[in-house]
Amino acid sequence: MLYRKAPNTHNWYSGYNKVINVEEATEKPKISKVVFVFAVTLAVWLLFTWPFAPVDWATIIAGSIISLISGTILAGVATQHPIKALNPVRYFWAACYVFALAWWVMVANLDVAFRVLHPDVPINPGIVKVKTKLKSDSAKTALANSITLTPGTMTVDLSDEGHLYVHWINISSTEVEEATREVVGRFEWLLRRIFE
Amino acid sequence: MSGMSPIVKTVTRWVSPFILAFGIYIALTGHLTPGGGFPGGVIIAGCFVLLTLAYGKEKVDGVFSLKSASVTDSLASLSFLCMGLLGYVFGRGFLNNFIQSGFPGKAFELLSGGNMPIINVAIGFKVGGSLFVVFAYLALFRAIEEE
Amino acid sequence: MLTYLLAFILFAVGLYSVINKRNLIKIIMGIIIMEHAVNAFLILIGYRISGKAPILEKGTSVTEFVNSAMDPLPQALVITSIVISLGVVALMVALAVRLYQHYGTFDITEIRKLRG
Amino acid sequence: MVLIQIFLVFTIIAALIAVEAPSALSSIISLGAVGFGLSIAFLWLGAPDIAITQVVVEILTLVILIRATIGKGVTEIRGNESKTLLIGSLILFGLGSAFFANYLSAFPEFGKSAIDVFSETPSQFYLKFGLEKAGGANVVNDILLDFRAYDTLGEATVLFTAILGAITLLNKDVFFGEGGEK
Repeated sequence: MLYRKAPNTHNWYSGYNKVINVEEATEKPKISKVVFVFAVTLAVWLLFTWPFAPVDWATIIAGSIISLISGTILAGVATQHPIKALNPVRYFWAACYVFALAWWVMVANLDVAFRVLHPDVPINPGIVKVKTKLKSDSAKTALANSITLTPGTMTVDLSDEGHLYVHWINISSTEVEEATREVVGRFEWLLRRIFE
Repeated sequence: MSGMSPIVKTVTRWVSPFILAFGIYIALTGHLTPGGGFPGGVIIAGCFVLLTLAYGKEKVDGVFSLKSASVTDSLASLSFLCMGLLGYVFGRGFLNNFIQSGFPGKAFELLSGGNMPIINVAIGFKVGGSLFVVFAYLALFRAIEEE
Repeated sequence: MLTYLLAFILFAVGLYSVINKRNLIKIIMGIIIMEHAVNAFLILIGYRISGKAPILEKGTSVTEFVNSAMDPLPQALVITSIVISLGVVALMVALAVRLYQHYGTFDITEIRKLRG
Repeated sequence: MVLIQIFLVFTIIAALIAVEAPSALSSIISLGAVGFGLSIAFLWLGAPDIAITQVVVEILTLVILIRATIGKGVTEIRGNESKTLLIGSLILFGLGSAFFANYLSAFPEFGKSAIDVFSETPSQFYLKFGLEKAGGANVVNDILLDFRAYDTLGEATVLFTAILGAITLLNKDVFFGEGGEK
């Protein structure tokens, strides 16, 4: 029976409006969110147009208009807590984090290179489950990306209960607590100061 | 379509305003640097397509609904036509570059090119709006099919 | 001459897919490949050895620019053609999806058998 | 020049894989390889505008094709059309190649465009007076929006019509009332 009757579609366009999650869709972006997105986008715009004249008012005004469009359309999606970005302490910890991450990546690089070049190839790969105390999505994303950026470990999945599944080149323990201390511990305390 | 994992959602959230601004930048400075209305418009559409893929269409509908995409498309086409018709008003002819021949800007700057930047941005919004509409309809059709 | 022939071979691959395949999606892909081949051929016509992109930079004189820039006319035509091809691909995909909904398959021989 | 030929050979191989691959997803990804290889070739051919457009359009084409085909019974379809159609198309293809070879001899050799061969061409006019009359440094955009703006208007119309057709196909029932399938 190859012929199939079309599903009942006669009112799916009109029905579509009812499907919308009203709570999320009708949420108006607050003015602080708009201002934050406007400022960041304007800064990036000035980086785009760097090769133009040092003070070119036409470019700056056009950039302001474009940032305003971008802010009013996307402020509801782009940011959640813009007030946090005003705290200068967070930027200090973020700068610290960049250097710390560079150091850890270098150490992990040397470790993986040692394992690859060793004649016995002492690896013990597998996937471990680790736990994180971080709450916000931004912090979890930064944590997962930092783990992936470090050679030897790679985030595979992120569950809703705050568990990460990490592929690790040399498993020292399959216990959740033990693995958490080894993989997550060094990133977590800095990320909490930056994002939460 | 409930969306993807929180990592994809968060990264999409962070980069989406820059993609939109970059699309308009590509369209606006098309007369000075490589680019123009067509690639800029496709980048604008790509921003909302990315949001649709990451978040599902319900969330995007509160940001940039199908109706506002159609309105953007039509308004951009109309403004392109109006720029053409204004040529008659200035006594030159349809789609004449009347701004450039009337008050030429300094070369290699944003305000040079007469009405080229305006038409470029109009084409950008037109292409972006219409491509997003067609993608949203495809996604909608698929969601209905899956029910 | 060899470079023109390569673009022609690319066109032939797309034509083979359109004529010889039974899958609707493969046919759409053949049309996309043919569009790519035609675009590449038009750009190859406008190519000049050791030429530059047709974008004027500060400080170059116009006569120097005319002697060194690529042919801008095929590029302007192709940039239009690419975006139109995207619209046409969207139309074809919509048609294919509708046919799938109606007949339950992408196979054109089956679709041909089941009229109505 | 050799670099351009290498990229074209790469696109031909990718196109063959795209046509012959059994799985729908892998053939669509190979189609993406065709487009991206061509966009790099465009960059070497001195056409950055087209390279940008090609990359962006290719991404959207892939997204549309994957959304439309994934989860449907595409992979089961094997085999080709009938033999008579293939033979007839081969004959037509031979005729077409003969015509192409005939016209190819009339082309200027590769690496010389019409600007080098003829003394007065439209391209020379555009290159010479682009900055002066239209005001933009990018001559391709000067042609698109000033000298040949009617082309762009027609293009917008064609795009509008194609999108309108797609939308009408996708929700036929809204336009034709209930039971549009009959």
